[in-house]
Amino acid sequence: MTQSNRLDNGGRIDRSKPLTFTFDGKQYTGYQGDTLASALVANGVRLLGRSFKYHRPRGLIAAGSEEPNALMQLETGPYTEPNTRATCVELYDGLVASSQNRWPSLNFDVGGVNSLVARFLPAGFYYKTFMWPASMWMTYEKFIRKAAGLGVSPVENDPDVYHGTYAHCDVLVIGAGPAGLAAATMAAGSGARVMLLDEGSEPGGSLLGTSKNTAALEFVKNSMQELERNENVRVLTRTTATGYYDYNYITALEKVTDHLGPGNGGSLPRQRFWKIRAKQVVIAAGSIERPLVFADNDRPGVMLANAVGTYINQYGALPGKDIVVFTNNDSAYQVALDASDNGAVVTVVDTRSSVDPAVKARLEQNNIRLFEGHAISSVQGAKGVTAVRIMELSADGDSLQGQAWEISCSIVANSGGWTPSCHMVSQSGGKLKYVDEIAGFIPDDNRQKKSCPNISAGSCNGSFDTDTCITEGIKAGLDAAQRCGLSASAPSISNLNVSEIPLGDISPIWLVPTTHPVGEGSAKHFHDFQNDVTAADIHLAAREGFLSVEHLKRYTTTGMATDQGKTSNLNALAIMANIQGVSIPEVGTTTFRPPYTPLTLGAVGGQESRELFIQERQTPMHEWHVANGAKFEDVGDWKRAWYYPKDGEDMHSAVQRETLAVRESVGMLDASTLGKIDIQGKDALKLIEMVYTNNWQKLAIGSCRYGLMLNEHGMIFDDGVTTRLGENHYHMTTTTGGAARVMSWLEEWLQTEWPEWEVYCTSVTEQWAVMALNGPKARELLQSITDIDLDKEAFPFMTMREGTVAGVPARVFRISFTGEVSYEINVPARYGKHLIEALAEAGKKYDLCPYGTETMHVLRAEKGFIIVGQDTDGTVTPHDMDMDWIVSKTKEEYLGNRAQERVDTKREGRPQLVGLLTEDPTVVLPEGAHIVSEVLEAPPMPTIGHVTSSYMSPNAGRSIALALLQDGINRKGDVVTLCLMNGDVIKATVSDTVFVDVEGVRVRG
Amino acid sequence: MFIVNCPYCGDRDQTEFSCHGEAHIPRPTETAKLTDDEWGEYVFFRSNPKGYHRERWLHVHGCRRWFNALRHTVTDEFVATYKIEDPRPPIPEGGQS
Amino acid sequence: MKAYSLFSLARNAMSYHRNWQRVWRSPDPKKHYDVVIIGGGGHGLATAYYLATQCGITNVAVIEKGWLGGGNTGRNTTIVRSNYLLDESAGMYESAMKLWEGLSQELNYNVMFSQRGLLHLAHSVHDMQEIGRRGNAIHLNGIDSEFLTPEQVKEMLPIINLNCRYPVMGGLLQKRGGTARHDAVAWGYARGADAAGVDIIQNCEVTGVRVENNAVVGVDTSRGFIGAGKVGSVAAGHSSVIAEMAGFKLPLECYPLQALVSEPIKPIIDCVVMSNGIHVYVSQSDKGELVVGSGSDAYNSYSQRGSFDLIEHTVGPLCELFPIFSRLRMLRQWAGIVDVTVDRSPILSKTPVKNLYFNCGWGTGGFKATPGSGHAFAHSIAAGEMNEIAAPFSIDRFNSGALIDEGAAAAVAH
Amino acid sequence: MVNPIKETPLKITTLDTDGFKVEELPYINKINLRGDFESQACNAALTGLLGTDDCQLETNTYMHNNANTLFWLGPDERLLYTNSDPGSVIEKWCSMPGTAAVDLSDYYTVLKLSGSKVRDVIASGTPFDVHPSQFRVGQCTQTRYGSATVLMSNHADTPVFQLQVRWSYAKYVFGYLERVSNYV
Ligand SMILES: Cc1cc2nc3c(=O)[nH]c(=O)nc-3n(C[C@H](O)[C@H](O)[C@H](O)COP(=O)(O)OP(=O)(O)OC[C@H]3O[C@@H](n4cnc5c(N)ncnc54)[C@H](O)[C@@H]3O)c2cc1C
Ligand SMILES: NC(=O)c1ccc[n+]([C@@H]2O[C@H](COP(=O)([O-])OP(=O)(O)OC[C@H]3O[C@@H](n4cnc5c(N)ncnc54)[C@H](O)[C@@H]3O)[C@@H](O)[C@H]2O)c1
Ligand SMILES: Cc1cc2nc3c(=O)[nH]c(=O)nc-3n(C[C@H](O)[C@H](O)[C@H](O)COP(=O)(O)O)c2cc1C
Ligand SMILES: [Zn+2]
Repeated sequence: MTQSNRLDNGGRIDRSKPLTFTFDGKQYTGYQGDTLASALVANGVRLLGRSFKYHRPRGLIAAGSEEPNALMQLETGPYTEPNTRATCVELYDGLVASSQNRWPSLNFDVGGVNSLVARFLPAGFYYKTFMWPASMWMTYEKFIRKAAGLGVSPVENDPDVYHGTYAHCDVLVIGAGPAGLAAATMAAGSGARVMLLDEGSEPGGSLLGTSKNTAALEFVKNSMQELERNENVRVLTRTTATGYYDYNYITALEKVTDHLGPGNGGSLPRQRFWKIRAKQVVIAAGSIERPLVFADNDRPGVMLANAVGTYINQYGALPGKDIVVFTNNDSAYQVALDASDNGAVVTVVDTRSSVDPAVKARLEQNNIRLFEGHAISSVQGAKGVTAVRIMELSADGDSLQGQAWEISCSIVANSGGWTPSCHMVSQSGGKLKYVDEIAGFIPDDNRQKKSCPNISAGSCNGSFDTDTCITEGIKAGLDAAQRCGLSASAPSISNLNVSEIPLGDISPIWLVPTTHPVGEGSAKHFHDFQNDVTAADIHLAAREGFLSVEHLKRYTTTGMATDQGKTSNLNALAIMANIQGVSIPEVGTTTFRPPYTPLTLGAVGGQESRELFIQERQTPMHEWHVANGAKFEDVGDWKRAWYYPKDGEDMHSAVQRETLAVRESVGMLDASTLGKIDIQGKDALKLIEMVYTNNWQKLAIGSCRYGLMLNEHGMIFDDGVTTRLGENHYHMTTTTGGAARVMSWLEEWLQTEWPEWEVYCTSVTEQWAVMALNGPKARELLQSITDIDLDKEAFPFMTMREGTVAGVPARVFRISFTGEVSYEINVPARYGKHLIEALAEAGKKYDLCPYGTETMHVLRAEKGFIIVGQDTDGTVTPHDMDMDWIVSKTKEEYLGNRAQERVDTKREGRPQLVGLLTEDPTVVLPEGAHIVSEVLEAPPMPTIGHVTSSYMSPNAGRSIALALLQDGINRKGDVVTLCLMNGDVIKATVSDTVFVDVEGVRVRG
Repeated sequence: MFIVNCPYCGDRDQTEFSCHGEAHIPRPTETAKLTDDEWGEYVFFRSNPKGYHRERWLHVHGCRRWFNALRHTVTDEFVATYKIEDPRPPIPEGGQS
Repeated sequence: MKAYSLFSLARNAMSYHRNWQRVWRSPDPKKHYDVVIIGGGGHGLATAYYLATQCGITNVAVIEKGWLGGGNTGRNTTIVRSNYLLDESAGMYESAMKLWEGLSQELNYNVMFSQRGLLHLAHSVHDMQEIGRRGNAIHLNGIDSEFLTPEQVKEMLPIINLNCRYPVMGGLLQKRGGTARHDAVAWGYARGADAAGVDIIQNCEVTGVRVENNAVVGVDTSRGFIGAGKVGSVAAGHSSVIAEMAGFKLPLECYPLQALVSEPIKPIIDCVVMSNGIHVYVSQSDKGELVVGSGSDAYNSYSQRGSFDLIEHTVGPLCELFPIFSRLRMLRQWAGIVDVTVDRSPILSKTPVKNLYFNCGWGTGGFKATPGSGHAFAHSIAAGEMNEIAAPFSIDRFNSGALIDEGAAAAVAH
Repeated sequence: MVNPIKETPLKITTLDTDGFKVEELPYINKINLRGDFESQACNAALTGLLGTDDCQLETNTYMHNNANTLFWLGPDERLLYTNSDPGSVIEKWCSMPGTAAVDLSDYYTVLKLSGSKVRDVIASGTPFDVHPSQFRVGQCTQTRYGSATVLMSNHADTPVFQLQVRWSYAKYVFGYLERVSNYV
């Protein structure tokens, strides 16, 4: 396959390295150094896609990341990627691309009928219709959704990996064109740590696309050599600065291996996401050429002038042999010359009535025809330009006159001027100002925060000739370094004299008239190509009162496509300004938001994925649980053993077995995850008295006590046992999920409210591995491996002893969450595994049964012990829990005290914790089931409470439940009714909350 | 993404910190004497200014110290950070709150 | 008001759309209105609409400091549901849901209310208990709710990764839940209110609340003083600022809440997914973008921008739950200023100042309430007393302790 | 007494690749010390423990002498690595008024990172700047690595860093280091 539009010489492609690729199933060849777009240009392919709404045929517009049209579905299977801009895809061998948003084929697209009814589909038409009958919307919507969208999502998991990293520098330079290169070299020369980022595959920016560019390339090479020599410099190509956040925090996406093709990256990540903190930022992001808005300006072959130049000069591909250059400024003249030098027949149509004679003279040398004061009135050729008609512009530019001339051509290279890339400045919070000389916005109040200013240099600052760009870059680099306290002297750089014609006198023409009033002929004037928004839509929006630029954007969707209006925004504002008869800055811009170009989700979130997605915390005994067949439950970040099914057991039978075993012989539970806090200092007691509801004054050294913590709303927020270890020394335990919260709670009060108190809190959660032994045989078992005297007089309930267990130092707490004789054995974490193994070994004689959290829940429910977060929910007071016994009547202050006295917290009839016994003892109520005050035919039914915990209790020999029931304590003995979701109605008796060993003798046994 | 100046550790990335709302709201003493309204005021009602705000931060991934900050809630810019026991730095010229 | 219809669309096409009317007028403010509503968001406009169409008060102005709908109404993730746990919330949100169900027709404006189903995921035993309770409560409140097994979840959402870090253990589905087109809601109410005689005054900032003898008499604005018999403040993120003008504090604080959209793609996800366990809130708009809710920063801010760290911690979980999204791209991120109360429930209330009413505190989840809130607030303002639906949401609850704490009860956002 | 097991519950302990090496440091006693470190008494007590004259630490630095290392954790908080018996250290320390001490020997896993890639691997997980000009030998800091709080210290220009982390996060941090070391 020959590359029909490839030039024999020139460009930065490597003609010795041909690459094959396919587009819509057809094979083509390009070269190393091509983009997918330039390779398609070289092959003369103009029709590349269908538009979003009208399904109009579309081709390339640009050569850079501003491309609105040429969106491709790249690759297939797990590597597929929708909406890829062909201009940003570097060609690799075997690349597979297809067009999007068309069916059945690009050439024949059924959706193209939209184009025929386009008249009925003005901006926002969907707000005005599809309303009848109401029930039909969901059906209409299905079709609308199918028709909308662009490419398709992959449906297989992404095989690639991503890397994210932080970076720091003194000076960050965004853009490696002449301005950026100059800035970076200057800053680096001053000794600054410098980072230089550029989207392109190589540094140089616009210089790469200029003609006769030896001097320019020399400049790029020299600058790069200097930068590469400097170890304080990091140059990142293929790297787009995507976001500019507070305090000079800049994010950037580096495409590390995309250009190698899928699966060819070796061990390297596909992309890398940079999070950069810079002391100073120099923005040298260049500018983007603006299309002219004229009739049917979306036909394939209508391109930005500068893109045509870039394809010729950088890629050695001539987009077409007959080119009409359509412009309102001088910069496109260079493109005309370059095209003509490369063998194209070129005609220039300039909207200005008189063009600078010096510029004109250069055209004459090349025999290029020039039409001054003319404009394109129509474009011929639906799937590709075949000709244009031009007419004379009236003096006011508002209408066309005279006779139409037809010029046949395959390419229209148009330029409406240049828009400085102010995205980064604007994202940083900087203000913009409108400058008539360039008909565009440039940075104004050029600073983010007082403390983190940034500097714009080069064409993003509105300077459109290379030598000025370099001068500005030098100054910006030196200034930035200086603000970091570094300095160097400016070098003398001789002018590059790059072959280019600067903007000249631009005469803005925001909407090129046609023979019909806008919106009334068959022609369409597009300003936003990707979202198919036309000048007529702006007129409609204005007519209907969507005058604010933000309304305009949202009503017409202009600027909301994947290009975010890089080529269209200013045109839209200007057209709106004209309609309203106000200036462009009065209309104002919409808000620039990150990212600058769309950002791969995997790159942002991909590093902390899979096993690095939220740490999985395991106890020191984890391996033992695994080896013994445990199923695990997620509690906070922790993996806790949930139950230990034996062969063929389901959860229910395992839990029933474990629950019985604990009360019959002995069971062991890994309790290492409970939060533990060491509290010391002479005011430690004061703190404890403040954070718990009960009295702690009389707690003896070596004794333990249960406590409830309230927040200042008076609601229970954690509970646990605290033990007095010494005169001013306590060991507090918290719930597993509450550990960090409680620690922070204590510190907050201590540091902010009572800084003069002498109390030190230290988390010791991971210092200790904890096994809880529970059951009638617990004492005997433990005694067989400890030197602590476990005699019940010597070591009574609610005390702690130190000694050794299984030969290792241990603190043993005689506390119980099961109502059985129970020991919580704490050993330094490194002995955790040893401890569980020793217990298992010694336990063989005693039918020791390992049990998990589920059994623990049943056991505690049998005793009516609450679980904070299950039986309470953050709206529950101690009184609601029927726990008045734990609330001190004598303490003057503790956290949450006052709140309990409020009108509503004191009111009668609040939900209170009770037991529920179903009429049929085999029926286990679903947790969350509600108690109704009255059974009605169908909901709604008034409810008076709900089940918080519910289990089959083998020890009670029946089902048991805990519930929060309005005025529950007074209702004990009543029969209440529960209505389940499936319609079942269940009766249950309100009972006490203790179901087993009501007298509580076992625990002291 | 702010840089927060921990009065102990110096400038650090925002993600090392957590913010805990308005500062300088002392817990009332003798709470039993307060009316429900006074108590509600203390627990729930906040000045929430559009402008300068004094607030509490915690260097949670660092020295675990709480400290106060004076920050503008429109520009999000910090004016100062200061230790709990330090005097309040003044609101910049022309500012209010 | 000229009605919209397929016919009118066709007729206007014939005249090249030259004859469409203004959707709302831009009148100069009058000297005095019976009711002035501060804030031209969805709630404020809905309030004005119902005042004019149902309460017989048409001498109403909506004062908006910027462009209408530009506050949180224009920047939310559009999730609509009514499956709330507590009776008070269920009352409010279900009344809204019923209005949503006929809203496009009522307003003659397609708000694209799409009842595509809303699925809450449960990732732990605790989550299962939470949805268990909520599912039952909702059901008995006469609101639709269904439990799904992980298999049923997979059937609805074939692209989900059930075995993510916190495996999906079940789901709670509200079939009537879904999304609506946020902008259309503001525009539709504005058009309706305007047609009923309400003056919508944009680019006019309220700078003071004038109080005489402890009663409100009007507002100072950037366009001068506007007298009012009654004033309703519906200023969302700026409610504390308005309250300060009137001399009191509110029990709320403002935080940035962020969201993002992906590039548009063909339909890939057909319901709204909410996972509180791993923090994923996602749906796909009719235009094709994935609309993704992020988190709120913990610092007070009126900047309408948040910290990037939250975006990372939104995208990470999204890719954990839906690994196939990893190669898709994020198109735009933004933030709103959400006014969050301690109990995460709104405030609809009389205030210490006579004839001054507040509707605020909707925080991260008030879009779904727009019609219900406007309806209840309009009737309450007209009556001078909060109506049955609004009454529980009074400011007094923060003193009495009668909080409506959905958050504490279930730790559910949005 | 069983043999004191000199290891933390971290199971995977080494990674040795081109340019990046992670080893778990041998078990050492770790004691959290609280008090007024400006005071004579504290300084004297530390001098006794460490065998160096002046034990005043600059913010975010550590000092090392004989097998002892003292890290700055906060204005009133230090962490001591020592082979001395924790019980007697704590007892001695707490005999001074206004102090506290807690044995955290088992609380942490300490990873030693070395090799040319170290700084890049660390930069992949922490927003703290570890450039040699910003974080020198002798400095330490608490910061985050991924979502874990770590105590990081710089021990040699070669470079050698230490990362101390609660052991329940050690596997996660180790996995993180391992993953990103492939990418830098
Ligand atoms: C990112 C994000 C995602 C969300 N997602 C959801 C969701 O999925 N579902 C859901 O139900 N809710 C969601 N919400 C919440 C929802 O957006 C809000 O609760 C709701 O839109 C509030 O509407 P409003 O009309 O009260 O406020 P707004 O729309 O904010 O309107 C308030 C108006 O008051 C104006 N105003 C303020 N001060 C003055 C003044 N001094 N003078 C004049 N005018 C003034 C403002 O300019 C603004 O237009 C989300 C919010 C955000 C930010
Ligand atoms: N003839 C004219 O009228 C005219 C008009 C405009 C520009 N120019 C020429 O263009 C050149 C402008 O020089 P310059 O240095 O200002 O700009 P440049 O266009 O040469 O370089 C800007 C660079 O920034 C990169 N970039 C932009 N945004 C980025 C981002 N977010 N992240 C990473 N990289 C990003 C681009 O890829 C590009 O390489 C000069 O040579 C000038 O003469 C000429
Ligand atoms: C539901 C929803 C969908 C959106 N879809 C898009 C979109 O497709 N393209 C786009 O550019 N912005 C989209 N946005 C974001 C808006 O452009 C804008 O960022 C947001 O309304 C906040 O306004 P601001 O960025 O001007 O502050 C969407 C916003 C919402 C709320
Ligand atoms: Zn600190």
